[in-house]
Amino acid sequence: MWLDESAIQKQDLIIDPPYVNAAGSLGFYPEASAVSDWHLLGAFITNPVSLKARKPAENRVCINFADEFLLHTGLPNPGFLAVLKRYTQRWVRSPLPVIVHLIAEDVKGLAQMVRRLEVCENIIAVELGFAPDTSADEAGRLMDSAFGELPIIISLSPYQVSTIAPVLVDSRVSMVRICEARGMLPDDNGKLVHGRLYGAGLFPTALQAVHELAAMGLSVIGGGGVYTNAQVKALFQAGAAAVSLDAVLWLGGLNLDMLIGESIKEQ
Amino acid sequence: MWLDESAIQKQDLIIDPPYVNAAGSLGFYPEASAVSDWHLLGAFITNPVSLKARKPAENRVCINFADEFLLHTGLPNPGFLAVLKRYTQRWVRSPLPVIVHLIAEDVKGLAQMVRRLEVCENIIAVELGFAPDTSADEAGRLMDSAFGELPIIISLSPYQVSTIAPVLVDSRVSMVRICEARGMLPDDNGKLVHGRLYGAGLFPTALQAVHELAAMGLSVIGGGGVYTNAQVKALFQAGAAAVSLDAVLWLGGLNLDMLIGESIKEQ
Amino acid sequence: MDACNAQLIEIWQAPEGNGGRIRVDHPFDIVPGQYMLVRRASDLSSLPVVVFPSSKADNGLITASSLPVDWTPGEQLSLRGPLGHGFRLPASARFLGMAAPNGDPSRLMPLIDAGIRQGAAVSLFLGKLNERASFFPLPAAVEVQPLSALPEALVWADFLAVDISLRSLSSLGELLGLKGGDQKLPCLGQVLVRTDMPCAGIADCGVCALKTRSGWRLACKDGPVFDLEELIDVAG
Amino acid sequence: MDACNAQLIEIWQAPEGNGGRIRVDHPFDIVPGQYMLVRRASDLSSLPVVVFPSSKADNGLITASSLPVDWTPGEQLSLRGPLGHGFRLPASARFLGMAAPNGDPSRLMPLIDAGIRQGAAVSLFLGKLNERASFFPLPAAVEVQPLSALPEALVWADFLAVDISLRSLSSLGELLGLKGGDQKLPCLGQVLVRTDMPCAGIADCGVCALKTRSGWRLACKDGPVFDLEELIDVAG
Ligand SMILES: Cc1cc2nc3c(=O)[nH]c(=O)nc-3n(C[C@H](O)[C@H](O)[C@H](O)COP(=O)(O)OP(=O)(O)OC[C@H]3O[C@@H](n4cnc5c(N)ncnc54)[C@H](O)[C@@H]3O)c2cc1C
Ligand SMILES: Cc1cc2nc3c(=O)[nH]c(=O)nc-3n(C[C@H](O)[C@H](O)[C@H](O)COP(=O)(O)OP(=O)(O)OC[C@H]3O[C@@H](n4cnc5c(N)ncnc54)[C@H](O)[C@@H]3O)c2cc1C
Ligand SMILES: Cc1cc2nc3c(=O)[nH]c(=O)nc-3n(C[C@H](O)[C@H](O)[C@H](O)COP(=O)(O)O)c2cc1C
Ligand SMILES: Cc1cc2nc3c(=O)[nH]c(=O)nc-3n(C[C@H](O)[C@H](O)[C@H](O)COP(=O)(O)O)c2cc1C
Ligand code: FES
Ligand code: FES
Repeated sequence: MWLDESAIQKQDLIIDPPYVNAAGSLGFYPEASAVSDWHLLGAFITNPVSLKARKPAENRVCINFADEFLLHTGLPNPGFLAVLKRYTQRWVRSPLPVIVHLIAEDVKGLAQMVRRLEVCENIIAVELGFAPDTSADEAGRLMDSAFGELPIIISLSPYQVSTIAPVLVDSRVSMVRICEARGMLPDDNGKLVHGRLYGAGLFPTALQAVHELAAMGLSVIGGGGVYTNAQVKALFQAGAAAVSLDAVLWLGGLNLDMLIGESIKEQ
Repeated sequence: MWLDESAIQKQDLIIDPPYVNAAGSLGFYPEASAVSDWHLLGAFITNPVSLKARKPAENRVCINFADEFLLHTGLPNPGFLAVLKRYTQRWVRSPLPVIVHLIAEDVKGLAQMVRRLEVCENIIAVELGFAPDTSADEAGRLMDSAFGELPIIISLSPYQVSTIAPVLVDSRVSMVRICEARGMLPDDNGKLVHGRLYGAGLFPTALQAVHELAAMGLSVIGGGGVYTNAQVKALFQAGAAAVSLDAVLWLGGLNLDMLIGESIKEQ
Repeated sequence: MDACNAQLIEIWQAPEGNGGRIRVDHPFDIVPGQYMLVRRASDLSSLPVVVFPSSKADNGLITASSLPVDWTPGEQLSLRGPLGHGFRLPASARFLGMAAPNGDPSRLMPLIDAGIRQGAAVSLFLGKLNERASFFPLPAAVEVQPLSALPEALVWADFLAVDISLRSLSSLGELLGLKGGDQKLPCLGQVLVRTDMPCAGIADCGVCALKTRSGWRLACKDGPVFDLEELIDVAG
Repeated sequence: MDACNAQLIEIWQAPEGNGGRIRVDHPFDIVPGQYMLVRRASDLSSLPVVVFPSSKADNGLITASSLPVDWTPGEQLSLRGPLGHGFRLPASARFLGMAAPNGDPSRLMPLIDAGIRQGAAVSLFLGKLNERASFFPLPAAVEVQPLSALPEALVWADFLAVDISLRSLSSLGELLGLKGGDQKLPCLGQVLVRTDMPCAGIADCGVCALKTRSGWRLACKDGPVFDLEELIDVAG
């Protein structure tokens, strides 16, 4: 029996400099005004894109709490084809290589989207996001349908690590990215709302997750609540291959060089 | 074939008033000076106890970060028999019924400890804690060895919910308690340290975990970063049967009545 | 102006949050209805706060009542803006109606001032009138009325400005006294839609999204001020 | 005293953190080496800060350099203590040696003052002497020497007080110039062990645990001051 090498080979994916924005942090394409020093990032990750359009969640909201905030949006997006139509040309002209984040709902839809992206210019990888309660088996099937010409990144919230990470070891997945944890808070009216969490308070669990994944031999993009250069360093020390930035990019007047420049120089 | 009823029956456990301290927050017995209004709590949970003595971790430390702090202690305790010797009489005289938290390491040792506690006075339940990477199968075996005359509470960090909670549904476990999440931070010298997390920043993920467990039909003691009456209310709203307090008990000069009294009155 | 330094000089309590006076180190022009993002320079990770100036002070601005209660005078701030699209008050407007259902007219104040400057008669319709009216100092020329009087008044107004929360937007028709089928607008007008704006457009996060006659729009980028007719038959 | 209100009146920068003057609303007595827990009244969830008074001021205390850098004068504080066991200075002691390896003598200041009051000669051995000596104002009667001079000086001292971190405790023997086998103590003495004390004894959390000749002890409850002989052959 002949061993089919491509079936187990990880596709190389190098992010250089080793910094990206988190999916959902900078929109669907690198808009010139959002960041002044694009050259400090190694790739641009798009907002999550689903096959069909998703409307904003009925009870969309941002709730501040302690050093964190919860965002409940429903991941609105115009759907895959509309996204392609609006942004393909902008991706081609992007100052950075582009990674498209796909909401992995079903095997067939996902495969369709990935095949279509393989023929787009300046796209270096596809990132997959799973629903919070996705099982390891489901995740495995979804991943399998996505493998093809483009390297695959899997985004996992810290809570999905114990369930899904074991499937990724010895798979063809190129990288894993730690994305936002999920949580729940009462809104102004006392109604409980679930959503994604942002802010410095998320960092310790993210760092722990990065450490675990790196120890499993996976190539990890670490992030979650990163606001200082000391945090960036700790992520690399925990074994991260690259670092992702999220809500820090919304602070305005940000000096990216101060945040990540020092670490770059030291490498 | 006769159905052995006791084999599937949950043992009733009522915590009234529905408040407890988290394991590790108030030591091994209710010391008079620690809390002035013990009558507001429905039970006292001991520090984690292991079969053999555990020394303090070599690099024990408390690291502050954002609205949180990480505690790495190694769960020091003098071992089960020494604990019994020192505290049995204090448990008998305790102003509150006592729940002993056992570090569940192996089936045999755990069974021994539980059998021994069954003959102690004023103990209303045993709480089990698992190592961070315990699988569902292991957890199930440990639980099985603990069932007997005392109701069993399982403590799970929010990260253990997706792995272990499914085993608890339709089991004889009486309650589940959400305990501290784990995380990692650099210490003063930049060395990465893992440990348990405390502080308000942990609340949103704890609340989400409570909601998930309650939706599975489990009876949940919710807690993690609770500092205000509004948080207590949100936990009950998410379906908690009782609420646990942790580092808020370390603030000193605390008026427990302000924190939980209002919720008690409303019930 | 990208981001500039500022300082919180003075604060006062207002029913919906603290108001304050901010000294800004940089000259700037802001249209009524545009917003600024403000944060404490010392805060590691808090989101910026959305601030609508209620008037311009010497070297700075007076904010509508939206400052966090733990900000104290003297704090160093970082300020960004102006952002978004503000009101376009027709130069010909002579009878202006202004409505603040939550009883706080401060976001409309710069527009009220502009109306008075161009010689228009200004009527202000306030929710919670009894509790709030005495709180906010208003120019003597402004006639204050309860919110319930708004529908009748719209007959004579030639421009209407409303400050309303995204959550209440669906009751905009009711507020103007439009019945179910009756979609005819009483007059021209614009609506300032108040909502969380965590990313202020940087991420297209969608928290501030609202449905308009032309489809989904973002308050942070396409608003926060929208034409009344864009909202009325969607929301009404 | 259980918990009482206090106010931060003044702060100053010190090499290892800010020092400050705190006004306390309640009379209290504190032995050198005992500690207080202080937190900002406005903080929701931060752990209290461990504070060792360096001297008593009118109606309050001067803290050793351990205040968080974001605390500003005027803050309302909540204060608890005194806690733990302080130094017991023998009334007969005439020659005192004091050692602060980290170069900050402020935790030893109340003991230095007490020594001078009872007519003893006080020598202070400071780490980082060149960088630090000029920073902390010391009574003229105190003789300041480099830390490396400590072993020789111990010959004449009749009481030794050391302020050392838990982390450095294992090098205590080396500090006193004791060789591997040589366990004979040069003189009587006590050691203030600095460590995190998150639960201050409420939880027996064990962060502050240290091994003594009599077994594991907690700095928060059984210390933070321990007899030298309890630590020396364990740590030395
Ligand atoms: C199948 C699936 C795939 C996902 N893939 C990604 C991903 O690729 N990247 C990513 O960042 N997040 C993904 N998520 C979503 C993620 O787990 C969180 O839901 C997300 O972070 C959005 O948080 P939110 O609270 O803003 O919105 P949501 O949690 O999405 O809430 C919006 C509302 O839509 C509902 N909803 C969510 N997903 C669906 C769905 N597929 N069909 C119908 N209703 C739905 C929710 O119950 C909620 O009421 C996925 C979710 C699902 C269900
Ligand atoms: C088998 C097992 C059972 C546990 N049960 C509980 C429990 O009942 N309740 C609870 O709150 N926490 C329990 N935990 C521990 C928990 O998951 C965390 O480790 C704990 O919260 C302590 O955090 P820490 O950082 O202070 O100390 P730890 O994480 O315990 O760190 C102390 C050091 O001891 C090591 N260590 C930890 N456990 C063991 C062990 N069993 N044998 C040898 N070395 C060990 C660690 O690697 C670390 O270096 C258990 C851990 C293990 C391994
Ligand atoms: C359709 C509508 C009608 C209202 N009518 C009145 C009113 O007659 N009197 C009043 O005091 N407030 C009135 N209000 C204001 C409400 O009492 C409430 O304060 C306001 O909507 C604040 O909500 P917000 O969170 O949307 O800003 C009205 C609000 C709406 C949306
Ligand atoms: C055994 C020992 C010997 C030391 N010798 C000196 C010394 O000779 N000169 C000096 O400036 N500091 C000396 N130090 C102080 C160290 O430079 C260091 O500042 C101090 O241990 C601070 O550490 P801490 O974190 O334990 O407080 C010594 C410290 C120890 C523990
Ligand atoms: S605030 Fe995020 S899109 Fe408007
Ligand atoms: S500080 Fe927790 S036991 Fe001493």
